[in-house]
Amino acid sequence: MNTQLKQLYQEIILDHNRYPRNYGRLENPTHQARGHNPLCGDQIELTLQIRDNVIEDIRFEGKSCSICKASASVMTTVVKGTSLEEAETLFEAFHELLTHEEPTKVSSLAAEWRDKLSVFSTVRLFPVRVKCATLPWHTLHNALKNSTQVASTE
Amino acid sequence: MNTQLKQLYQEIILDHNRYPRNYGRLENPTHQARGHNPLCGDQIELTLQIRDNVIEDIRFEGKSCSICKASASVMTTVVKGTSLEEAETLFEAFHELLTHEEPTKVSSLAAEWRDKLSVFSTVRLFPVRVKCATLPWHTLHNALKNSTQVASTE
Amino acid sequence: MKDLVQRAERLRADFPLLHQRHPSGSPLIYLDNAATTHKPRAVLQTLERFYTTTNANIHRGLHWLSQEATRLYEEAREVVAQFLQAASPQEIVFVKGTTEGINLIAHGLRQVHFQPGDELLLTAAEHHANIVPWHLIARDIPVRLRPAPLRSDGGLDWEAFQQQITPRTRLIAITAMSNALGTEMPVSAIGALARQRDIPFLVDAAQFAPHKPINVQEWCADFVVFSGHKLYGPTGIGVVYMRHPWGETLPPYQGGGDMIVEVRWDSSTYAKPPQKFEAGTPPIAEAIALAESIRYLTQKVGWDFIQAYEQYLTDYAQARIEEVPGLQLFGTARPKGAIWSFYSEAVHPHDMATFLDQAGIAARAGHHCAQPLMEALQVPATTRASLAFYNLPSEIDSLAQSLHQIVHFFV
Amino acid sequence: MKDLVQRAERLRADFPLLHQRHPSGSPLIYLDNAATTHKPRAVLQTLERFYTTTNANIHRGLHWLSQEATRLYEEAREVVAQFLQAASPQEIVFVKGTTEGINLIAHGLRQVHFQPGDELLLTAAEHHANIVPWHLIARDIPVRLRPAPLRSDGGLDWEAFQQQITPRTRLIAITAMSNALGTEMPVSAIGALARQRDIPFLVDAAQFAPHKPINVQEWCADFVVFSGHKLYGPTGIGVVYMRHPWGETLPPYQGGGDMIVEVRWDSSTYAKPPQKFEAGTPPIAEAIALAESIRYLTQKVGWDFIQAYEQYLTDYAQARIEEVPGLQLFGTARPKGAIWSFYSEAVHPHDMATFLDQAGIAARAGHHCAQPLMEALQVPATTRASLAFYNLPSEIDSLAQSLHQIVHFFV
Ligand SMILES: Cc1ncc(COP(=O)(O)O)c(C=O)c1O
Ligand SMILES: Cc1ncc(COP(=O)(O)O)c(C=O)c1O
Repeated sequence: MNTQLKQLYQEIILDHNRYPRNYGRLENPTHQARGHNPLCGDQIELTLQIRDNVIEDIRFEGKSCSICKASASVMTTVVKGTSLEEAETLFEAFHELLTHEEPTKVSSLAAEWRDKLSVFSTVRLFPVRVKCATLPWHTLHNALKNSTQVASTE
Repeated sequence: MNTQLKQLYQEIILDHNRYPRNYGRLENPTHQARGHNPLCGDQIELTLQIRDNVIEDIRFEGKSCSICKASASVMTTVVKGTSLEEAETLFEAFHELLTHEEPTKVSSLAAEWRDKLSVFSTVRLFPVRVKCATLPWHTLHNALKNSTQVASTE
Repeated sequence: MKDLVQRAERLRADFPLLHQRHPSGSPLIYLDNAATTHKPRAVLQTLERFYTTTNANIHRGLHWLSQEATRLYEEAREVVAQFLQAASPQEIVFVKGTTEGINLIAHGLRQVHFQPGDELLLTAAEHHANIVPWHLIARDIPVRLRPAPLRSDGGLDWEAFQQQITPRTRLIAITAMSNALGTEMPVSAIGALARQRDIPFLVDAAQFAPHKPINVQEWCADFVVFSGHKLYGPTGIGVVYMRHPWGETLPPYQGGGDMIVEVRWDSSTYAKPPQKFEAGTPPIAEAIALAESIRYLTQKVGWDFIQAYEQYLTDYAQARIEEVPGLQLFGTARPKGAIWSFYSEAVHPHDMATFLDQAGIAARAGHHCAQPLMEALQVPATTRASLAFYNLPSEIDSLAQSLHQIVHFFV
Repeated sequence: MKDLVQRAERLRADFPLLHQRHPSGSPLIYLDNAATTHKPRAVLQTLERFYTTTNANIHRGLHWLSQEATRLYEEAREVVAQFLQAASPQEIVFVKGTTEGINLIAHGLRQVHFQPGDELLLTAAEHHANIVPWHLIARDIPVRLRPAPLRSDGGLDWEAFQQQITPRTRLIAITAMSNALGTEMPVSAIGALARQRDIPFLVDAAQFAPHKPINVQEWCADFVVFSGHKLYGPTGIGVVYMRHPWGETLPPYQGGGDMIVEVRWDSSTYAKPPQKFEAGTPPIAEAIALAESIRYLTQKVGWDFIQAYEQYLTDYAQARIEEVPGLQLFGTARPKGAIWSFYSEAVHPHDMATFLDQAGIAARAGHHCAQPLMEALQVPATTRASLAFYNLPSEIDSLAQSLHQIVHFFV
């Protein structure tokens, strides 16, 4: 098993994959959205409780690969309790982290967030897996717009 | 100008091309047919006077290349006065002459017919021109069946 | 066995791509042959030779090059006709690929065959290429797809299939070999049944063609389609076989040069098949190179070898994959082609493919353009290893070894 | 002039086919470039390199080869987008050729745009590829073709063109350069007019593309199509440019893999453009090689040279052909591309082509897939010499000399 692969599948990702946080559905969500990557079959559904501009609670559910599942799990732990604006900032930072050669946005985040998101920086070296990691965030983005559209990373 | 080309465009073909025999239309034909080679635009129209199973008169008209025109001209001189069965035999002999490597049918024809048709034997060496020479004969074939179909050598 | 393997090793020399290394340094192990196959040198040389000595447009030219190009192109049609045991080269239409081929047929049948409410009988294992074209024509003429179920071993449920034939069944359209499972369908039996009831019969032979010889007469097929790029030929070329007189019956698909007799501003008349279906400049070099790939396959490699050796590889792969703990293997029904799909609850196919890739192994993870089948199997996707006669048992060993490691890593 | 000719002589070294001899022993003189062009070594090497190092199916694979093939294929799309000055690679759809491209557009417009009785405005010089597709859709939605006449010099009659626009004109579809005459149409002027009136505008650039640079913005074009094989690229590949949001508006053309989001038995949902229009395995190697031919053309040869030298060749050919007694020359209007059509009452074009062929000269005789134009010119066919930047004045001398001999022989 080579080093890159080890970095991609580090313990923390495997851990979130095996024991996903905030897994399941909220009973009476104020917002929700489904995400789908038709190329590989990743599917995820988000349910949220938003009040006064703050994400009070969030759950995810779905069938997906470990990168997607871990990303969704980490995402829920990160955005729970944030304002919608903060969530949007996190979305952008995460997206940049995975698609730009020299991401800058993530370093201006609070340390706790930065460390959690940075776990996924190696994904950039596996271009076909980037969509796996970003699908939960795209789905969140849609949910916040209260969009009923299915998010797709294709 | 190379030898093959000289054989193809021998004097007799050029002569029939310049001074086509039986050119024009019959007033009250008993049979007629049009022929068309859409690939090169050769077009010919035959009008015939057939009585008691004999081709009493025949004329041709149309726009076509020299090989096609000469072939039509020679054909009219050959089939005028023949029975329908003889015309059919001539059609087959001519067709074989242009498409088989070792044609046999033409040699069993009467000497006068054989000589006239043999002028076209070189056409076989120019495969894309075979259709030019056979178009009049295909058209005749159709006319004899009193077919209203447009003959096509495509 | 040893003889067969040695033969395969020698044949590998014909395929330059196989001798590459993956960027990770591992030798490349290509197990994605159902997606596309590699090209023997003979095919590449044919392309090169055509472009450097004979290149010209066909049919419309009186000059030497054009005559030569036309001759080679029409010879290719004869080679394909013989490959399929067609009655005549006139029954062979060159298209871009299987997908275009089925669309061409669907388009034609929409105009002259289907009535609203008609049914198409398919199998549950169809590739999207044999599903979506029918959805597209259904916008004009609502027709209904009736998929016959598979047994749990991936073979066709023959009883259920027969029961799905109704008086409204106006086409039977099936894949001869599932691209996701490798299982073979009872094509000749279905063909006999279709002919008995006068139902046109279409066979998607995209996966079957590289593995077993086709006989369209035995199949009683009205239409057969396959792709060049899956048959060791170039991309951009495929074949539609249309049994006479379907070529006369179906209207032209695309309009343009070479498929017409006469064009006026207000209407056109159309050429006879196959020209009628080949509008514009066709993939000339590709058709000629496809003929060479067929020659290579049937003359140099030979069906006897392909069938014997691929059978061996299929069995060998099954045994080795079954040893991996927790892997579910799909499509164990026989006869089958050298394709294996598997799934582990513990490892998503996507993760598996990434791991395999890093070990130099090109396998495919996904729905394999067969989403309805994935749904029937109740998996989001599978990992698929699809073999060719140039694969080696040692490559299967590498696959198995990697699978062991991956499963171990995730569990 | 001498510099230009020397440059052309050097460039000929890139084209292996040009150095052949005709079976008669004469050097080959290829003047049938409007039918298809030859391929520079760089393009052949790209094909070879792809098949021996990167061959794989695209989009659906997680493994290295598939990623690489996908990258090259999508890069090719970017190269084409830039070549046409398109706003985005998403506006570029790969097809089999110009003919398929126009059929794709016609099929889409039939479903979402045309009403019975609508009119299409064309020019009298259209290739069958821009006539017959409209006849085919007219079976479902009767639309009427209105060809605008040419002046006697082969240029568009601009007054008449404008007058033919009516409130029922729902598409303007024109060739940018006549393949039979070489004359250029005032594309930008027509485009401006079309945009003013909100009429979609389609340009058939099959002949224009190899001779002059295209700017779809200046043209105000909604659709532009061209073929790879006429642009020094391989057969089996062509391009449709679709201005945004036409890609969203038009329905998919063919159904199959890679153009879907979700497939169920009773319906499917479709991907975004351009994938929506690229069902099944596309001509992968061909698209990548087409990008190389564009690089070769624009970077190694260069538009400055092509335009200057071809202008020179065009003038030179006109002068030499005009010297031949009794030859009627068509399409003298400027601007024009390096294509000459001529006709002699004394020598049928078919005979002429045979004579030329025996002198090693590949020219084309026939209707050039433009039967309505031949009718307008009142000739059964013409002989056409179509030049490329690799042709030489000495080759035109040989042509003229042969023409003298032929006319002499027949008169
Ligand atoms: C102006 C024009 N349009 C369309 C075509 C058709 O191109 P293709 O045969 O590559 O589809 C051609 C070439 O034959 C052409 O010259
Ligand atoms: C069974 C089957 N049918 C159809 C296709 C489509 O072939 P293509 O993509 O070459 O059009 C494939 C391959 O993807 C296949 O496996």
